Order: sequence, then structure tokens, then C-alpha cells
Amino acid sequence: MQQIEFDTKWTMVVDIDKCSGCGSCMVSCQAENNIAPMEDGSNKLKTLTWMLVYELNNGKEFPERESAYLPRPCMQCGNPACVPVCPVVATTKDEEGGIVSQIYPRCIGCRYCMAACPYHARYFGWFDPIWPEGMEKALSPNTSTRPRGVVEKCNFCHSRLMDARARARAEGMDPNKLPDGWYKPACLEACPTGAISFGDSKNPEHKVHDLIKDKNAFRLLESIGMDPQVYYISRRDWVREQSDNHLPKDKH
Amino acid sequence: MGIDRRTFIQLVTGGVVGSLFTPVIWKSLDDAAIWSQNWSWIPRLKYGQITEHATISKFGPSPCSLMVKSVAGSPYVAKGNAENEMSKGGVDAISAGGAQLLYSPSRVKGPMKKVADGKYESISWDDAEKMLSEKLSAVKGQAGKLAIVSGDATGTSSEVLSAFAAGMGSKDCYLMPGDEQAAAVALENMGGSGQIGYDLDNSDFVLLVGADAMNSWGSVVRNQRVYADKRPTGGDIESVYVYAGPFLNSTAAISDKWVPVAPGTGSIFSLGLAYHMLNAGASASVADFADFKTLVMSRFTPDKVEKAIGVAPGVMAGLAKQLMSASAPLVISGSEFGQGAGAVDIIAASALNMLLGRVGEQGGMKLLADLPLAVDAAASRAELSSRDFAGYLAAVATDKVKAPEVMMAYEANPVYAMPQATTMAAAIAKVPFLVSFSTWMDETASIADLIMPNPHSFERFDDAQTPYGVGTTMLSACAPVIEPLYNGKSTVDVILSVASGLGIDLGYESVEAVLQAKAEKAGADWDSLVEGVAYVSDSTESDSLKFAASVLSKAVTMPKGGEIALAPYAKLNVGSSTMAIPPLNCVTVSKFELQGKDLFVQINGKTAKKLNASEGSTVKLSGAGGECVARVHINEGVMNDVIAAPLGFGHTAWDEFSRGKGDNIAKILTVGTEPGTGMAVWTSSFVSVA
Amino acid sequence: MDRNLFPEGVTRCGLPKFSLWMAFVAIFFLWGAYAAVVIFANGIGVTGLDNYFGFGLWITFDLAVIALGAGAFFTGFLKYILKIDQLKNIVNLAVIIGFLCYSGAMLILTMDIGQPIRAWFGYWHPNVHSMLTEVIFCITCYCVVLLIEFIPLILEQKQLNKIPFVHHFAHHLHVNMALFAGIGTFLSTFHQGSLGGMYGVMFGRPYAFRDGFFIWPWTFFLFVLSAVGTGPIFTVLVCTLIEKMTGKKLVEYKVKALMGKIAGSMLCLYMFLKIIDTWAWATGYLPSVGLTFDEMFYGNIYGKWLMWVELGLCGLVPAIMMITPSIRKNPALLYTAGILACVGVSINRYVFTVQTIAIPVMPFDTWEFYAPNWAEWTTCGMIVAYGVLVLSLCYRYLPVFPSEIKLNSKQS
Amino acid sequence: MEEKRASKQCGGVLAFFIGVLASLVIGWWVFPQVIYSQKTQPIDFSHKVHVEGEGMDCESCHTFMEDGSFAGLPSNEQCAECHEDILGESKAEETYVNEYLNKDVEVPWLVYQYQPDNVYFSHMAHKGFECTDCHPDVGNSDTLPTYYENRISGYSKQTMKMWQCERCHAEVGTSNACYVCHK
Repeated sequence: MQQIEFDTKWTMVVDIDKCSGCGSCMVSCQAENNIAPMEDGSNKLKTLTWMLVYELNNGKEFPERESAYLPRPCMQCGNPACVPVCPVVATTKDEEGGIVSQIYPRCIGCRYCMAACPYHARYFGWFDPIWPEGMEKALSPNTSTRPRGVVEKCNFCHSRLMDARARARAEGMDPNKLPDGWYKPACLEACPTGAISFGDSKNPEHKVHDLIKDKNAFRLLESIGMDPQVYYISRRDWVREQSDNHLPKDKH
Repeated sequence: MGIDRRTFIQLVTGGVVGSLFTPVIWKSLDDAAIWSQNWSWIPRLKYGQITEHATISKFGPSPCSLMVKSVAGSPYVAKGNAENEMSKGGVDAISAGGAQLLYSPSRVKGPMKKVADGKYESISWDDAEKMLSEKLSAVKGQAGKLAIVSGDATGTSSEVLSAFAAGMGSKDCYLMPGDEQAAAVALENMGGSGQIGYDLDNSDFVLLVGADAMNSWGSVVRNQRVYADKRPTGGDIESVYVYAGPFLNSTAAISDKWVPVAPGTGSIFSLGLAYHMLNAGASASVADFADFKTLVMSRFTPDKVEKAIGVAPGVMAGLAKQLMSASAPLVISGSEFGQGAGAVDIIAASALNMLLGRVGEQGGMKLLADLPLAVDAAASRAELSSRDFAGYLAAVATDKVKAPEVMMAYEANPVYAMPQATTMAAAIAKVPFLVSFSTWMDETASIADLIMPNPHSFERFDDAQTPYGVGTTMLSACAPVIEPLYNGKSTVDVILSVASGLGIDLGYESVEAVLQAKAEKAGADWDSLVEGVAYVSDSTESDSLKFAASVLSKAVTMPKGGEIALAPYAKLNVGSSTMAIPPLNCVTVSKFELQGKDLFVQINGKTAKKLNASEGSTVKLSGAGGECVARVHINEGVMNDVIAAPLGFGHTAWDEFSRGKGDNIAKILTVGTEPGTGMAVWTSSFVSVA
Repeated sequence: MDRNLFPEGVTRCGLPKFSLWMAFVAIFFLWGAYAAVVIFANGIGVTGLDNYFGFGLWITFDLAVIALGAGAFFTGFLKYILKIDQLKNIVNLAVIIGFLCYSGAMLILTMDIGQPIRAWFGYWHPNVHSMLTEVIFCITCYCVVLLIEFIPLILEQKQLNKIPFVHHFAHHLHVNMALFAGIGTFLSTFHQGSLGGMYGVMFGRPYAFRDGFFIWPWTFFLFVLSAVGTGPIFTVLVCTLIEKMTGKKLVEYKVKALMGKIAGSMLCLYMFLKIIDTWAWATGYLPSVGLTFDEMFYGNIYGKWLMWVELGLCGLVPAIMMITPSIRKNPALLYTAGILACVGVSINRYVFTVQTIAIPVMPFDTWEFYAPNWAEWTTCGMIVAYGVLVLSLCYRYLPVFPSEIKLNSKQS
Repeated sequence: MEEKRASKQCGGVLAFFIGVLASLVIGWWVFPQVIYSQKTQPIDFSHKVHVEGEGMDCESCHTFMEDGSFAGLPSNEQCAECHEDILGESKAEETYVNEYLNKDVEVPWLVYQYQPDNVYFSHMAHKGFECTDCHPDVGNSDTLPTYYENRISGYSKQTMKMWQCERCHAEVGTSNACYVCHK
């Protein structure tokens, strides 16, 4: 499929060296996106975590061991594996900014997109969401609740983008040229170590424009060619190495 | 012409064919699909004006200033409050779900009295207060009959409680254990006053000895913010962090260097560094410098230190050199899990700061002045902090001290969270009348005789002064974001009302008045405090400290070695000593810590071989006061002969999100007494493994 | 009792015995139906599927039965288009099996998708880029074609066929069967291919991803060939099973051997291409994305042995056995080869479904394991039971085997 | 014999057409009525009284917020700016003040153009259009129209369907990307 280039490219940059794995982003994400609490959170294969923090290590024995944390939202790939496979156009990459949409009322729940995504960024509503009594009063107005049986994923808190555009319109500004910091996903707002940066990487006035050019910036699985809109930064060689598969002879 | 079968079939066929040309099938199909978007049993969203209010959350060990977003008056998401100096715009993993916690299934919905074991009956506030008053009037004026424990180290509410205790004639008003206790005792021994603070903001080299600054030490969220500011994404590192501790925790993971040091041996590590510094000519013009030098040079030589804590002399010398060459180095010591460290750990680390000339300096260790007390009869902060609740309970457990007639627990869950938990819980069980002021049905509430629920953080007035660890004196306050959802009542209001009934004049009518007076006395503007701006003051104490060499000499003992040491760690996402796993946090628990109901402890491959354990195998860990069952995760980020184990699991009360998950490591902590200071300590716990 | 309903001139067991058999099978059917009710009521969280394994036993089962059901279109193609007349003795059975496999797969799919009420979105809002869209269209269309092919057989039931209209209608369908066989061949080839294509296009999944011809990855063609290489022999195996159970001869062995020869030839072609494909994948594609062949396998359940069994024991071995006339002439050996081939294609569908998504593509990710639970097993069992029930009815009441009378009168 | 068959066939055709006709009648006439339930608004609100009588315009009550979001229907707080006490003599006003305002209960208005939660609609982005381009023109009417609710889907009959949104977006050249409207 033809890859569409947009004038705006909403880009997340995560500084892995600063992530302490505290989990605030994951909690905030659930609150913002109305993900019902899950009693058995330890079954990582059935829980819904649009934002998931992975634990990485350098594979060495004590005392050479080092570890790191890698928060994984949806990569909003430029060349997404999930979009072309959807049989019912429930997921697209067609909006200015390049956020990969996931439309719950359209989704039939075939899970082909989940099989296609190597980042495991897509989740399935295995059961109807149930909030403890009363907790539905703390639902966020920003994300619709989903019935069981549909696929869902991180969308960079997309309705915050819509809110920011509405605000720009109200102030007589161009809704497609938002100033840096007007549009912030919930995970960024919650991150106490400032590991997450966000903005339009095509806009030189946005911080991420330069951050993605940092010498330590990389993306996950670049060799497969999915062109993610999420970048990571780490000074540590071993972390950067784990961003992609390398043949033994290519490792240093 | 009658209708035969054939005619009927043809009629039906006609009907079916005809229906294809009507909207019936197509519209029904479409509407059914639309129905599936809006199933009535899936809740709808609420719309309305979106507002933001500042508040303080006290779910974690350290207060966090938040901006809470509400839609049509209902809070739904919390973010950090960047205007507030106390937490600098950060938010911890519990507070991030603070809005959802309003509706936690664990909330106590109104005052209740115990009618039988595990059975409670709702009563009115009037009845509850009457019941409490009766019990209290019976013990008024008698020492040793009333004990109060508060889990809120920063709030003026604890001041009110201590003043009330004083009015009742009781000296037994305590804070739950925390690093500030060791710091207060240490400062007393070093001849200082006020509160030890660390100016992380202006330091360029931070050595954290044990202190897990990203999870449990000091003002965690603030530490994280300062760390982040010093290491801008894509920019140069402005401050080097080194972590010394037994476990590659997340502080170690994001530090520039991790120095593995055996658990509970922070003082030896610090004094080992002092050796190298003294060797390099460091000194300090302090009365007992000579004693200190003699002590260090004789007992903490590189080979002895290596034998005791497993750090090679080269590593120590290198680190000492790094510290001495940094322009604003800072050494911070604390327990690896935020409690149970001895005063000597802090004295030893302070000695390093003294040798580096960093006491009272920008980016160094500070002696912060206390804010004036709001309630005159209250104990000073230093005094309240230095009181030893663990020691008290241990004495009650062994009948060295008679159990009080009434015990009141405010924002505290001692039945679950005290070290050697089983022993301590047994001590609490001896109390005839236990009152819990908890917002939650925690372990303490669930055995209490009377529960008088305090409203949730977002529903009440509260304040927080100078959390332990920060570098300046400060004060924050908040007003309710939302009307109380249930029938809670601010504990301070309850105490004020009960006190006046008992003829104790605390000088105020309401919690709001107390907090406003506190702000006024501190010189802060109440309105701006409530809007979320912290009051900050530079005032410090100018005492000159001494090394307390005599205390060090008595209190530092070299470990025997050869045993399996326990390295507990606390992570905020699974809760704190006052909070069990919040509903939204279940998914944040690592699969290396909990799977289903099984708790995982971590050991490295070498230790595993020694213990004959393998990935996933079940072990029984026994300490002095109890046992825990856990499974093993092999993690090379743990020192040899050390078991790293997460605190915060094994709840027996609360709700389905935390109850029965894993085991409570606090049970196998062993409480000992620190020679020289006499305080209860439990950072060096050894376990036997079966 | 129901003798009047039997096909002309054949004998069948007594009704009580038959009822007992049907009741026995119905137990499995109802057990699965219960699971289906649970699934529809609570959502598919009750299965063993999870976020890593969105595809599991159900999809594997669907792919396997669709591959094995390929006997229908391929035999139809050979019989009606290429006019290999001998096959008329088995083509009826092939059509029934095909219909059962396809309709069964569709029943499974209604459970497998999270929102069955929206199943029709596949037609109304199709994404023309998705291989799955092609699958949805072709499978449903082909299922209709199979139904059309199946109908004349039903209409030929002794009593029904007495009605002149039915008789004529069936006759006309028969006359035009070549047309339907042609359409069926076209549709079936495409969706067998698209099923393979579904995996081949997943460029985020190195185990399955393949280059290809125009829009079709190589797996497209490999799936077609593996299906036609096993479908015919599966028909033979089912036929033989019916023979063993009923104690009758239904199809001449030489027809079976011919089917074996056809399957064997196709399987040989398939294996030839499959081995080239695997070689190119392991030595060309994988290194290009930084992966090695070894990294595609893990432990026992994702071990290399699966691949060797699929390609060797259940691939090359049956292919050679079926094209070797001397082996093919021995019924026991032919059936063994057939079973191996069917197992092989099932393994192929399994690894493409489960192993593909079990492999951690992100280096810091981990291998995860999947075990279907009772809800998936019993619903698959329900489909098998459904097939057995329908097949039993067909055998008892429909003239499925034209040469049955001749073969059995000779015996007596 | 021949005759009988012919007549039967004829009868068959007749029955067939009766069936078709019945279906068409049910499908086009009965079904559309049965599928909607009718609801009336909780209060008999008169826009006319407010617009003509008091000289208010749409924006007086249906306001935008500072951040560009749309407040939608006025809340009790807004209504109370005028209606703190009963101003006139209408029954409707009395009901409102007594049953809602004084009891601090928001009026559960039925919104004809109700969009489900999965739609993000920004009034700010559609500010150039007339309200009545999408909403029923109630501004000058004394009564509120009946609210029709689809019994299956639960939607209002007047809820704009996606194809309508898409058509207008296409006509004015606005993007029809999914996330332009969905959340």
C-alpha cells in the first residue's frame, strides 16, 4: 500500500535512560482511556495495557547486569502492518498527523491486526468491561467505552488532539499548526521523570523535531520497515542493540 | 379454495421474496450492529464542563501535589501540578489513579462498630464519637493507656493528634516507621536541630547509599522530577547518580553506576569511603574529628570493608575520588525500602558530607528549620519523628510495656505494614479498644473495634510540610475537589470535637481553621496554597554537626557473613504502607513479582545454585517472626547470597484487587536494636530458605 | 422402518442401531453447543486465546478443514472440467465433505469473531487490500456453490425424486454442474490462496512473511497446492472410514488409487516449491531482517522437529509413497500415506497460525505459550460431530455412492 | 388433470403475489412505525417564549466554553440566572423550578441529534454553519417535537448517520478520515 506523507507527524520520543518503570503512565492511560481495572493484572496475556512498560536487561550475570525500562505505546507506524490487513476498514492511517485510528463500532473482532503487529500494541476486549460499583462515575469523557469483542489500542490520546484543535479554532489559530505542548497524551502528563517527549516532528518549533535526530535516537524493529512514529533514546549501547534483531556477526 | 400446503409455501416464499424489497431485514441488521455499539450494560460517558483543581494526594509515603481533572464535577484523571515545588509536577503511580480510588471497593462508607469478629454495623457519627469519648474519658490523664499512631508524617493533622495525646496525658503518639525517624535520631546524636534535608536540585554528583530515591526514599516524585531536570532528554547529563545497594532496583537502573552493597550495611560502605577520603587528606574542623579518623582508619580499612560488604577496594577508592572531585557532591543514605534503617547509616553518610564540606552548602546536606507549630501542645516535628513505634510495639509484644487500653490509627495500617508483622499484629491485638480512622478497609480497620473513616484525599482539607528528603522548608495545602461521596468525616474534626467533649482545648474548631493557622504561622498565603502553589522558605538551622564517633564506634558492627540476607524493596505502583494495590495498578505489577496469587522473590543464578532453587521453584523463607512462601525468579541484578523481595503484597483485607495476592514480606523482617542509639532497626534481616 | 427412504437397492442397518450411533455423536455436538452458548453469552475470554494468540485452535482448525475440504473443488474440477469420468464414483462424497468443511469453518468463525452481529461488515465495508476480505467473499460464495452442488444429491433422494418438479430441477442442476464446478474451482483456488496470503503479507511476522508474485505472497500458491495435495486423499480416507464402519465396499480401489495419484502428484509439486521457499526464507529473508533460522524455534512445542515432521515424514514421505505405483497399489500403504499427508498439512496450518505469533519479534520480548481450553476443543468437536451427523444421514438416505450396489452384489 | 394443475399453478402464483404484497405493506408501512418508540421531553419547553418574548438568541444558552468546547444544553446553574424564582405563570416553568432546580437535579433533556460516545463532534469546527443545518428548527416554535427512539439501536431517529456526515465532509472538502469524528 502507498505510504501517505502528512504535513504533521505526531511523534513520541521516549528517553529510556530516564524511565524508572514506575508505572504512572500505565495508570494514567487507563484512567484517560476508560480501561476497566483488571483483577488479575498478572496475566499479561489477557490484560489491556495500551501503554506497557517492558523490563529490559543486558543479559549479563551479576555483577555486570544492567537493566532498563521501555514504555511501549502504539508505534503509529508510517507503514503499519495492522492497517492493510483489516477486512472492514476499522483501522486506518488516514488522518493528518499520522495517528493510526481504531474504530470500535466498526471492528468485528477478527484479531488479524493483532496477529500482524509485532509490537503487541493491540489488545482485545475478551470480556465486557466491568467497573467496580460506582467507578463508572470516574469515566473520562475522552474515550468511548468499548463492548467486548473489539480490538483497541493506544491512539496518542487522540481526543486531546481534537480538544487542542478546538481550542486553536476558538483562539483563531490554525488547528493544523498547534504550538508545542498544546497536545499532550496522558502518559506524558503522568511521567514523573519526564522520559516522554511529544510533538510534531515535522514542525521545527517542536522539541521532538530535533530529538528524533539525536545520535542516540532509534526506533523498534527498523529493519522490518514499519517506520514507527515512536522514537527511543538511550546512551547505552546494549539498549540500542535490543531495538532490533541483529545477526551474530553484526553485533558489537 | 382452501389453503393447502403448497399454497402456504408459495405464500411464505412470496413473503420472503417481498421482504427483501423492504427495509425490514436491512434496517434490522444495521440497527442491531448499532445496538452492539451501545450495549445497555456498558456504562456511558458523562459530559459537561472540564475543570482542573489542585489537591494533595497522600496515598504514597510522600505527599504529591496534583491537578485533578473533573468532568461536570466528577474527577476522572490526575496529573502532576507543575506549579508546586513539593512534587514539581510529578505524579506517582498511585495518585495517577486517585480519581478511580474515590470509588475503590475498599472504601469505608461510614462509621462502623465491630459487633463480632469480622462483622461490623453502621452507626452514626454522633454514636461513634460518643463511643470513642467514653473509652477515652476512662483513660484520660493516665500515662500508657492511650497510644496513637499516624501514617502521615507531613500533615498538621499529626500535630493535632500529638497535642491531643498530650492533653490525654499520653506520651505514646507515634509516626509509622520511615527514614525520617533514623534521620531525626541521627541528627540528635550529631548535635543538630531541625530536619535533615538534601539539596538534590543543586548537586552535580549524588551518591545514594541504600536510599531508593525513585521508589521509597524521601519525596519520591520530587526526586524523580529533579533527576529528570538534571538529565534533559537529548541534552547533557548535569548530575551524576550512583546507587549503592544490594539490588538493581529502578533507582540503580537509571543511575550511572550501580555499586552492589550487602543489605543494611550502608554505614560500613560510607565509612569505607571515608577511609579513602581521609587517606586523601580530607578533614573537617569538628570536635570529634580525631576520634572519627581513628575509628575509620582502624576499623574500616579496605580489606575489612570488602570482607564485610563485598565491595572491592578499587571500586571504593574510585568512588571516593569521584566524590572529592565533583563540584557539588552529595551523599544520601537511607533504607533500601524506606524504613528500618539505623541512625548510624545517616551519621556515616553525613560524615562523608562533612568531609566533603557539603553541610549547609548549596547542593549539599541542609538542616532545615521546622515550621512553627499550629497547635501549641503538640510535640515538635523532630521529637515526633524520632519516636520509635516499632520499639514500642515490640515491647508491648514481649510484655515489657503494658498494652494501652485504647489505640488509634490514623492513615496508618500497622497490622499489615510493621516489620515482623505477625509479632506486631499480635501486640496490637492485645489492645482492648482499637480505633481506625482509615479511608479504606485495611488490615487494621478490619480488626478495629471502631472505624471512623477519614475522607479520601480529594474530598478533604489537608496539608503537608517539608517532606523528609527535600532541600528546603516548604508547605502545601489543599481543599476538597469533590464533596465527600460517602459518610466520612475529617479525623481532625473528629479529634477536635472529641477533645472539647473531654475538656481538652486544642484551640481550633475545624480542620480548616487548624490548617489555615498553620499556614499563617508559617508565613504562607492560605489561598495560594489551596490553589496549589507551595510555600517555600530558605530558613535553615546553623548548628555545626559532629561526627558522633562514639555512637558510630558502638553501633556499627561487621556482619558475620555466610547467611542469606533479605533485601526487601518497595515499589509505589503496588501501594505503600497505607495503600494496597489500587484497582488500576494491578496491571503495572511486574510478572517477575506476582503471577496469579504467587509472589516471586529474586535471587541470582549463583545463589540459586547454592540454595538448590531454579526459576519458578517455590521456597519458604523464615525470619525471626514468621514465614513467607514465594517462588523464585532468577535475576542477575541481585547480589550473591541475597534475596530481593517486594513489599506490598499479601494483603488480607482490602478488596479483590489486592487481597490474597502473594505474601507479606514484612512478616519475615527481623526487628533488632541498634547499639548506641537503642532504636529498633530491621534493614539487616537474614532468612533461612527451605 | 425407514427403509422406504433408503437409496434404491442398498441395505442399511436397523433404525435403532442408527439412532444409537446418532445419539452418541450428538453428545459431542451438544457439548460443543453448550460451549458456544457460553462463548456467545460471555465473550471469547472464556477460551484459551489471549492478546499474543489472537489466532489459535479455531483458526488452525478452520484452515485445516478448509485445506482438507479442498477435495471437493479439485475433484469437481477433474471430474467436470477435465472429464476424468472415473471420479464420478467419489465426487459426491467429495462435495459433501467439502460442504461440511466449509460450513463448519464458517460456524467456527461466527464464534471466533468478537462481534458476530457485525459479521456482514465484511461485505458492506470491505477493505480491498485485506487478504481476509478476499477470504470472506470467496469462502461464503464458495459455500453457496457447494450448497448448489450438494442440493441435487439431496433431491435425488428416492422419495423426493418422485416429485416431477424436483426430479427435473435436480436434472437441470446436474447438467449445468460443470459451470458450478468451474466457478467453485475459481473461488476455491483464490481463497485457499488468500488464506495463505493472509499470513504471507504479515511483514511484521518474520516466520510467515514472504515475497511473492504481484500482490500474492508465495504462501498464496503454497496453500493452494498443499490443499489440492491433501484434499483428494482426505476424501479417500473418509470414504475408507465409512467402508470400514459399515462393512461395505463403496468405491472401487482403483478410483481411490487414482485420487492418491492425483494428490501425490500435487503434493510432490508442493513439496518441491515448499522446500525452495523454506530455503530462500531461511537463508535470504531472515538474515535480511537480522534473524537466524534457529531463532524461529524454541523449546519442544515450538521446536524444529515440527518443521522436519511437516516437511519430511508428513510431506516428502507421503508424496513419494503416493506417486510410487507399487506403494499406491497397497491399500494399507496408501492410507498411511494419506494420513501422513493430512497430518502434514494440519501441522503446516498450525505453525503458520500459532508459531508465527509466538515468536518474539522484539528482541526483548519473550516466547509465549498457548494451549486451547475446553471451550475451543469442544466447539471444534461440535463441528466434527456436525460433519459426522450429516455424513451419516447422507450415507443412509442419499445415493452418495453410485457404484455401491454393483460392488456389494459382486461380493455376495 | 391438466386443468387441475394449471389452476393450482395459477393459485400458487396468486398466493406468491399476496405474500409479496403483504411483505411490502408490513415492511414499508408497519415496520417503520413499530421500530420507534415515542418519547416526550420532561418539560414542555418553549423556545419561542425565550427567543421572541425575551429576545434571546441561540448562543445565550447554548454556549461555547473558553477552550473551544461546546456546553450544549444549559445547566441548572445557567437557567437559575433568570429562573431562581418562578417568573411567569406557565405550568412548565413551575415544574422546572420545583422539580428540578430546587431539587438540584439536572433536566434529563432528550437530544434529537444525540451522537453516541464513539463520536467526537466539535461544534467549534462547525461554527460556520447554521444551527438549523443539522438541528430541528425549534427556535421559533412553542412546542418541542416528539422524540423518536429506535427500539433496537437506542438512537434518536434524527441522529445524523455516518453517511450524512461523510457526504457533507466530502462536499466541503473536509477530510473523512476515521479519527476526524471518532473517539
